[in-house]
Amino acid sequence: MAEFRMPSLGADMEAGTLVEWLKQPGEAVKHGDVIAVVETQKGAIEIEVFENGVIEKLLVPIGQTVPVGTALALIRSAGAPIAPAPTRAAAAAPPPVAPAPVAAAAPPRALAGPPAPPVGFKSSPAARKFAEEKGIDLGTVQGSGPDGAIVFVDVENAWRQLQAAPPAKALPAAKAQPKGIDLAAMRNAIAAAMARSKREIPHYYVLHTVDLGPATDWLSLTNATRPPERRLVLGALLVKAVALAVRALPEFNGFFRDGRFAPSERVHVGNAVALRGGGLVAPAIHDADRLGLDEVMARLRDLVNRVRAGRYRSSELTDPTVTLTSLGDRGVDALLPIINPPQVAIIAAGTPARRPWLIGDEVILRPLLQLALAADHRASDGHRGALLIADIARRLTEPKGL
Amino acid sequence: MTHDELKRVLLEEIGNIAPEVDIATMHEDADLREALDIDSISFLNLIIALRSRLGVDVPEIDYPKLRSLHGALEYLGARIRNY
Amino acid sequence: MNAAPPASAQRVTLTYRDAVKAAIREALQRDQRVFLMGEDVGRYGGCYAVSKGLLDEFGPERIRDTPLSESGFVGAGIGAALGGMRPIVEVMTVNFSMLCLDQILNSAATIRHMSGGQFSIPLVIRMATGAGRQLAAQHSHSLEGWYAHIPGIRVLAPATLEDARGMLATSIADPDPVLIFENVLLYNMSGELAANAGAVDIEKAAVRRAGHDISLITYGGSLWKTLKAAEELVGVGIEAEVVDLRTLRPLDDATIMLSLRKTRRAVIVDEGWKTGSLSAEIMARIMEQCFWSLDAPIGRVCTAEVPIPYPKHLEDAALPQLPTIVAAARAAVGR
Amino acid sequence: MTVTREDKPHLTRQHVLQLLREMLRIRRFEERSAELYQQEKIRGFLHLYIGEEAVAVGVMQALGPEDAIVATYREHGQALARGVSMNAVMAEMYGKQEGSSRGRGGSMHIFDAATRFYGGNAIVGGGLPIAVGLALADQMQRRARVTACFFGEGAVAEGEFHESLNLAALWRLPVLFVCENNLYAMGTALAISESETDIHLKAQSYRLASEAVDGMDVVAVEAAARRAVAAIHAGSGPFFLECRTYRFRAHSMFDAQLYRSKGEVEAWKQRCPIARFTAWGKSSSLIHDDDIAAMERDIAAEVQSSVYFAEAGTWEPIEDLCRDVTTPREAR
Repeated sequence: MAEFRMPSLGADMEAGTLVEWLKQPGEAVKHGDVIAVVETQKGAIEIEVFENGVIEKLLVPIGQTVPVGTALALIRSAGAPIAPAPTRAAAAAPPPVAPAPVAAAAPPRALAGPPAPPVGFKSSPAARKFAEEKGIDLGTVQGSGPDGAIVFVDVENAWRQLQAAPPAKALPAAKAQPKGIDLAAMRNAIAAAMARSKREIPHYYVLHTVDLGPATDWLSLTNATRPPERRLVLGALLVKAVALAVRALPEFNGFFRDGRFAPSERVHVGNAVALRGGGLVAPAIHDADRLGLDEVMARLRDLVNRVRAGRYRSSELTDPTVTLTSLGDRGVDALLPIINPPQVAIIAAGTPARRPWLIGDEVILRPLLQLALAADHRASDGHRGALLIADIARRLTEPKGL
Repeated sequence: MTHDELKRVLLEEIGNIAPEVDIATMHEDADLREALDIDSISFLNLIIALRSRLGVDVPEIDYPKLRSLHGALEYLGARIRNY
Repeated sequence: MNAAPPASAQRVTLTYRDAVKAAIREALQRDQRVFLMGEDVGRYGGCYAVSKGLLDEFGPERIRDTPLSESGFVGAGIGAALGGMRPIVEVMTVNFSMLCLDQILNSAATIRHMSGGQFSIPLVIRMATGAGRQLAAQHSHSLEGWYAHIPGIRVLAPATLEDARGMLATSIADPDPVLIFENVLLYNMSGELAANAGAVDIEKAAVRRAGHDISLITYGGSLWKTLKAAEELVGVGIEAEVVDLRTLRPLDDATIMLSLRKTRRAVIVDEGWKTGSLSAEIMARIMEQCFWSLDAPIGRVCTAEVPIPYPKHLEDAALPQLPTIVAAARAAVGR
Repeated sequence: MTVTREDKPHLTRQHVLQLLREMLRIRRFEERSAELYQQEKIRGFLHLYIGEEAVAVGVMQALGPEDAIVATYREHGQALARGVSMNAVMAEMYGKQEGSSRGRGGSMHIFDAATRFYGGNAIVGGGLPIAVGLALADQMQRRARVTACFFGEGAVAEGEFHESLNLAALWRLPVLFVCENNLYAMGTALAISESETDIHLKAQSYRLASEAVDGMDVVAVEAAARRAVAAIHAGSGPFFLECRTYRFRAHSMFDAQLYRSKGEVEAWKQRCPIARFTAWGKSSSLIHDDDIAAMERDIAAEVQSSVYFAEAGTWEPIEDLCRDVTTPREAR
């Protein structure tokens, strides 16, 4: 029997609140399946299971906040013997009653069970009133209160979710916020991480200008024959170029922890995504070095869309081995980024712009892009940094090889 | 489809990619990408959505024509059947 | 809210008993019309030693020992108040106050009304309340909720040193009868108080701890258990707000409802019995005023429906305790 | 006890006529009240004092305006004798806001600050501790005032009676306890409720100076009250005056009087304080028939005018329902 535990999704995470079980006891799960949604200070995050097996029991009820490392569920490994199913009577039996006034009785609520039937579910007055005001069907809301009752915050979350991903026919209300993202908490998290980075990491910076002509030409040509769904954006090329470059220069790919740098065998490129309304997160595209460009593009789009809806997976947030940040749509020339610890490098791209450029002896207008590398001097030196950024630039001039 | 219907669809789709923006008060000639603060991927999402709702395929080369609300309405209007 | 002393104020360490005594002494010094009357308040020094030493300072006329005639001396307090005095009458315990309930209910609380507003009764009645000292079933009850039922009187439950020190002066200034209930377990409670602490308001409930998950509403001796429970609840991720009622009549609905609208859940901790009680009254008001803001049924932690038994373990089991408060709060939040 | 000349009533023609007038006012007022009760103008309980007028009128002669009165639910007589206006008392019984207690009290709860009239207490024995407190306030503030506390013999069985007598005697407080012994606590005769029926002896056991007096003789009551008040002023502490009297009417309006015989009532009526005093006055040539006729005329007019006053009175608006429960903030 394996325990599925509250993962640590970030250096600053101490606890998480379980907001949704996506799998129920008896359901088969396999490595990589998303089985739960956890609320953190960075928002609601889908968490994956790393076992193959069958969910035996859910240990933590919805709505409960538990420290990192707390067992959330028991998973019976594939092939392990089946525990006797609890009888209905046993399941329904009240918890043993301790001498009433002196013992701290466990909170009397079912931990988990089959989905509540559509009629007869409990909902609080506050939840009902809010649901009525917002036109939300309580039957579609998962309860997190005592005995699984739907409480105010459940309806509020449902409403936020609707706001973040409105049905095609409805005009969304103004000032919508993605589900479960607490911008103030996120701001605090960013503040803590960046302050730590600037305090602890000796940054050095390497700047370089790239002629994007070959890349943009190639993109135009490629996209001209594709329907919009399959079109590529420059960001996808950048992800792939960075992934390949750090694979070649591994001192920029990995984590500096406990006083030493540990390079990563795999390349997970974190993409800084600004949230509408403020804040940002940098979830990863896993194994970006091994994905084709179309696949990178599909992952990138999916990631951006999910981030803006407030839903991303735990592993996407915790395990980028290097980060890419691009302000390419905001018209700035360049930016000098701050490393997201415990990573050791971050690459920033400015806005491609047509500027004079020397080719041979001729000055001609070319679309130019300014790249900046910020790297941890404890893990690498400027010379290697220069090699890295040159390598990225070279790969961008040969887009067919990406 | 009337001009008003087209405008409604366009505004809905813009609302989907920039839910917090009050589109009703947006100037018709404003630069959408500026006014809405959207990036290339969001813009691509808009192009994809317009294709599925209106059947209009906007090639990359025409993206600049959709820079303003006014321009987008004109561009899309000209390409919709039954308009 | 409590009048905060200036930040520069010097602080002194004292007990709740000392704070009450200091308040009485100050009242006696300030106003010649004030006198203290009750059983054993003088030569004995007060059943709970609150008035010890005051006889020597103020003499037997103003620190007036009475015979065991609760109705007689409480009625005399009413008459003296009518006659222009500002009496502080001490009734040894709330259980004994049943003997003068007639005077409190039928005279003190009614004369202003019966006289069409011609006569007010500026009377303060102090009494000890509460269990926890193995005094069994005739010295341990918490009947202040009964008094809170009665229009025409004000009912106070000072839980803190500030309130023990400051509520008396405001009560004496009040033109109508005020009953002050002092929980016996608080008399020995020691703490720091501004040397210049003085009168506090007797209108408002106080939020003693801010939180957003649940409102724990309490007063008097239960405040400290409830605050401890709130600290314990942090361990399970519950941030409880603790509301100290301070004034049991008239109830400060505004503060209670403000808290409820924020937390949407409440547990009431009251050392009285449940049936027909102050806790029931508060629940009813929450239903009346906050029903549509609620996320869970209101919980109650009260004294078991039994006369307070003598043996320690049974007395403890009868009373609201830390684990029961924590359990009730967790049940309401569902954690 | 030594009684000085000044403590005795001066039975001048003027004083005699005054005593008669005050007793007659009470009698005629209450007769009209009984009528108005049956017309449903007055509701609630109505306890009539008819037959006992000499007690209130006699005792009041000994009191000054600075003294205080605490009375019972049978207090129309005391209120009128004390000088509370008949209009205010009648309007109070009507429940009109022009009444002495804004109509909030009714027949049983007449209060009047101007004459230091502290009710109107309908808890048997409930007024005694309050009287003790009023006297305590006077003593502590060194004021030479007396608090007269009226109560029936039924109150003697209450604990508050004993507590109050003890406290008053213990602290030597200036209280004049006036026990109106009319022999029945509602329907329970003194003999079947008390082991010792000689009530003033109970007071003596608390070391109170006490005296029993014929409560049907206004002069005797006045004389006794003057002696008592003089003693109190002399600093000898409280005084207990038992006035032996009889109520001619039922306890309240709805009382079949099964507990006493018509013969007994008739026998007491022969001792009617008004009739006796009138006869004595006439025989002493202090009262003449035309005095009585003029007095009756005036009193009838006063009673009628109090009825007009009460009829013309106004009902307190319901919006004011909760006033006078506690002191309004702005009045503090």
